[in-house]
Amino acid sequence: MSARIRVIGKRIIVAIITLFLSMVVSFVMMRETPGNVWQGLAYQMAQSQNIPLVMAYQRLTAMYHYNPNQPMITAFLTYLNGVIHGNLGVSMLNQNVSVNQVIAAALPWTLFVAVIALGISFIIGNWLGVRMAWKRNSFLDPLMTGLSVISHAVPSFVIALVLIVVFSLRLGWFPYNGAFSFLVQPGFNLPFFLSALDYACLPILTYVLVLLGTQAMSMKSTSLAVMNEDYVSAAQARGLRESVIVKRYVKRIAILPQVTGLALSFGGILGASALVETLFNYPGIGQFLTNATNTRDYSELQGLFLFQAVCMIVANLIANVLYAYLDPRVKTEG
Amino acid sequence: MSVVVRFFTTIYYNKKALIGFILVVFFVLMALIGPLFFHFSTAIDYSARLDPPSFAHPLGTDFAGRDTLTEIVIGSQQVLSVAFWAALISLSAGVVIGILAGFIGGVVDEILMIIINLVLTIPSFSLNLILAAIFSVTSPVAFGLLLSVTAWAPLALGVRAQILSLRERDYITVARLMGLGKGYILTRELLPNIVSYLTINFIQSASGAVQASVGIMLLGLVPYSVTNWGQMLNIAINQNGGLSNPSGVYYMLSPILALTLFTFGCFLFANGIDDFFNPRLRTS
Amino acid sequence: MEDSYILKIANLNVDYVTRGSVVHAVSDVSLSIPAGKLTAIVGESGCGKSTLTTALLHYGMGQRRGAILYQDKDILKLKGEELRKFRWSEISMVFQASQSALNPVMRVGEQFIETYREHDRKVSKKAIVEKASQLLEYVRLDPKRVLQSYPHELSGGMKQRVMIALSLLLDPKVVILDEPTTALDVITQDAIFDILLKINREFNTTMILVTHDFGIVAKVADYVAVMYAGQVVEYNDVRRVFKRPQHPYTKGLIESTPSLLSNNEEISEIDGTPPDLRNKPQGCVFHPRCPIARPICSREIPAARIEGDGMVACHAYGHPLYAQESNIEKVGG
Amino acid sequence: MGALMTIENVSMTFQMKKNLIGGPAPQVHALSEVNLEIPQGSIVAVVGESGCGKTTLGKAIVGLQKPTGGRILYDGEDLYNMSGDHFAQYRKQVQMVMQDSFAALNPMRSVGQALAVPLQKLGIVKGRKAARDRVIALLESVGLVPGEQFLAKYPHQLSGGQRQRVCLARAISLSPRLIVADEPVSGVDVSSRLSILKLMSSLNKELGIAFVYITHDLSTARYIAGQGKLAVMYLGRLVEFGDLQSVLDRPRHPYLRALLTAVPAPDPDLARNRPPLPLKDLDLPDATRLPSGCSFHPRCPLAAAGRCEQEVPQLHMVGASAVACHFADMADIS
Repeated sequence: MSARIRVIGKRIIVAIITLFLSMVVSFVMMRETPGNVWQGLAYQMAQSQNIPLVMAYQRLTAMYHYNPNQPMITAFLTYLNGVIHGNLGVSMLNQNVSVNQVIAAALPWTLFVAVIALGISFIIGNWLGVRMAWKRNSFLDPLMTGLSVISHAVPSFVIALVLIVVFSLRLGWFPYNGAFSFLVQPGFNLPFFLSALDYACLPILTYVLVLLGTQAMSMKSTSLAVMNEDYVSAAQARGLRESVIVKRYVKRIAILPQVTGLALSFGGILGASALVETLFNYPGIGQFLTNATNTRDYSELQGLFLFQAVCMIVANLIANVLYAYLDPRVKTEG
Repeated sequence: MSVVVRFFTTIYYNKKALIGFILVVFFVLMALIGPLFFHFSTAIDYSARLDPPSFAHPLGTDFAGRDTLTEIVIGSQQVLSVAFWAALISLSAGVVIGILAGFIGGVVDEILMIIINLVLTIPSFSLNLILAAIFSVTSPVAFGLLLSVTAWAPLALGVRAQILSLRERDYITVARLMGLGKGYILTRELLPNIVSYLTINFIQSASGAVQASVGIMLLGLVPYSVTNWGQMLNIAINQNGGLSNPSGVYYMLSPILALTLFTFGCFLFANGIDDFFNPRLRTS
Repeated sequence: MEDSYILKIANLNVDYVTRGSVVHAVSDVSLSIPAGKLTAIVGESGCGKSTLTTALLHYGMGQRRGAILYQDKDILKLKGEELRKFRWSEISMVFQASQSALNPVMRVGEQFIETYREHDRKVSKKAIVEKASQLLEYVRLDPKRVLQSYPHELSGGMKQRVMIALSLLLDPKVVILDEPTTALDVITQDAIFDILLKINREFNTTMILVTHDFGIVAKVADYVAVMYAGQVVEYNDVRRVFKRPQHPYTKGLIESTPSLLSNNEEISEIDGTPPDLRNKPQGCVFHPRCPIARPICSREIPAARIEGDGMVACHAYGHPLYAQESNIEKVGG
Repeated sequence: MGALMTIENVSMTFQMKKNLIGGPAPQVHALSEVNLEIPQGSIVAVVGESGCGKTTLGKAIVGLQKPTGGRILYDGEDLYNMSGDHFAQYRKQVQMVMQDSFAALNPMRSVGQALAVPLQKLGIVKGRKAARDRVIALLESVGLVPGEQFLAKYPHQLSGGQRQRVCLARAISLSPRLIVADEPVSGVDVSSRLSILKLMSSLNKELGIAFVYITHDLSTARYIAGQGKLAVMYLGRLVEFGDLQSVLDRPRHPYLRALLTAVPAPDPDLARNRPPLPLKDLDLPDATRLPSGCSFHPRCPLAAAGRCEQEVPQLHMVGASAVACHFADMADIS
């Protein structure tokens, strides 16, 4: 068996363990926290509808299949069984909507924005980073340093707010409320696609501003480190063209740690999405999460949270597998 | 040269760190002694609502005609104390767990690493949101604790990595060979080498906690407190049409400015402080 | 000797500018390298010997002044494509850290092909592989295995031999050997120098060896240049340098080398440490450590004087007091 | 003079890390059945190529790594089976000096701190003033004069030779009986190497401290251990041991002969007229797959079919020294 496959296999096992533990966490968080969510709900119901507590519990059981007397282990196994079969439960607010449907509706929007933003900042950021390392003291340096300060020091929601005020409200260049214009017909048609792109511009720009500077600066520093390596000066001495050295020596090697960083960046977008999507009123996972939190829709919360965790795990896994394939030095230990 | 003098010399020669230091000190002072000079009054004066900056109200007024500057100053106390507690708790937890994992090693390390990796994969802002909603925290300590639930993990990972690499250094081996105990090695040989890392991370954690706490407040998930910067933003955006109403823009801008200046100061200060701890960079 | 010098270095200066201070890594070096011979440049770490060799290929950092004449061309005046094509095809190099001089994410074979193609686009891959295989066999490696390997899959000694084969790929006239065996064991080192000497003889390749080890110099060099604090203090035929070193630094270095063959009773070290290259001493750079320093040494920079085919830069050279004073020092030490 | 330390049949086997998914875990035999005696106040030079186990042996002697087989006796007492008190004594009496003097000193602590604090901590001197005076005396005794000038210096402000002197001062500050010096001069400037060797030699003569000098360089070994012992190691085994003078005068083991041939002599005439390397193969075998029998047999010009690849040669007295070779007597003839 090749060493690379062993490394990847190890990663997959770790991912599965993490996945299981996240399920435990998300389950325990909702059910076993002090001031139990269900308890609170029952009290609320009893009070508002003026019914005895016991009856409130009965209604809860009927509505959400929640049974307070069920031992935790049994309840967890039921939950686990549901999750394994792809059933994340039903929204507490709207009995007709399953959490799966919510995710199915929200995910494309989040992914649409996240993938484009990640792609732009990864490609441009790395390109700029290598350039800055190779051609020292160019005009890019202060610009990218400024951008990286912004991404470190300015919270994503501030960036989002500024973009909304400037580009949408004052200049009127981009729309910001929603994911597409109500004038177009959703579906596979060009107007819809263009409108979606139009509405996605500002959210994407927000994420790019958050990611680009950091990406460029970290690429710059790894590139500088690579350029100090002997093989780069040796390549110069061998009379290789500058473009070849930059492409096959500096970029090819400096990009390796950036690939693992991709998962981190994706996590950053996911984390920021609750705020950014809410501000843009963009119907992605983040906005639904915020809404569910606001309305205390616990089953939807649980489902969305678990789904985000799965996304993170998968992103990490992909980054690690990609790394194992890109770096021939991955040989024995991962 | 005494430590204090050396600190100020280093800061003086590093202009970015100096700006950062001044900003951070400015906000800390605002939080500590500001409330002595500014008194928040609940009196409502709708005739003066959402005024632009003037001599009487340097930052303008809020939706109820109250002085925005006063709200920012009073609010800084809450924002900064949440940040302080969050940074303190997550750093302490990170240091203890990181040192346990790195210094003891073996099974302890393996178990702790599984936990750390798990926490690292949890989408932390979402978790913070949910916890804030479930627990309805009110005190700064509780809020800080809530924000630390995941924030300790990267710190622990960093501390562990530092300890692991330091542990293999020859000078640690020599100290062991001289029969100097674990306590000596930890306090005299290891800690001086990670103080710089810890300080930088304390500042960065505080900055991160401010961003997260204001973000949560912005979504309106923590009990109402009209002076909190995040709550101010929430009101500005959701209730006063701060986005669409031109006169609301000053009210919205004030907390944004305060927040950004503080995090910006933290960033500059944290980046420059390494010079102070590194003996190679000491000016003789 | 007729005009058989392949390289003529004239008044070469190399400075590095770092945060507000200037490091004079090489100062006013003039040196001629005889064709087809092996010339060793000896000195301690930080004496500028590696800086000198990077100047010969005119790559990397440093501000260079002076001239390096190679077949009537001044290397330091080459630019752009001309300079790039010059590197490796005329002068190539075996690096100090050949362990890390190969691209870690490219197979060895690709690196041979890449190097050749960058200088000559028309040659077929097959022809390059054939040539590379010949060279690898010459350095006692299995071409089939090595060409398919990534650098990390080879041992240190093997990588070093790969590097030697790579350095010969374009049939250069000069090969620079920059501490080619520092990280290797004595036995491997010996074997590698046997290979290098064979190449030197059979291909008539001029070699410039940079080292700090006088033992290796004695074994392989034809000529020796001794460097101290960025300057060449002595240059001569290897036997002359060993039998009758003229510069007190050369003498000190040879005397401080423990030997397996003698009782080492007479050996002694040189006191003090090499100077800070940002802040060199006035006069002769060696005078603070020199056992026979006189007042003039701290005032005037000694001129290079001819000694046989070579040169020495010392005030004491040819001075009647020199022999006496060095004897006194020996009794005292 | 009695034995200060006796190394009996010491073996050290490292199990390479196992992967989660199968794969055989290779073993590395860093040391195999090493027997060695270190007389009081003597100098023993341990010589061999990288990977021969000399550093592992040094680590076992100073008590850093417990051997997987055999015993190490210190004053007749088993090192890894000592009472706490005795072990604390041993910790003070056996010290180590390492190759990289920069790594051996804490970059954050000045010379004064690095030396004085342990003295106080271990109760060797009482009070700051006394510690300071002692440190100054120690620094001057290793040739760092005047000592006061070095107290406030940080490691990066010293030259390699000076740092190694500080390390020696720290080692002798506990009045040890044995110092293990692992390649102490390979990181030092050529012109200063001799002075460090001289310093160790004078510490040996004046203070009676025994030295184990670990090196790959036979010439320096000869310089420092002229009156002492020489131990030659190959692939984890001791192949020749005896008084340095007599071992070098009449080398018996074919490996040592090859090594001696390879050492360059600082004399052009001698260096050019030496015989070719008496070796069949240049490259060392893989450490995880050692050859059977005598591990030197694939490279040995004397190896005889049948015996050398089957039978491990034991160390036995041939003339004045102990040699592990089936044909040690015949080696004279070749």
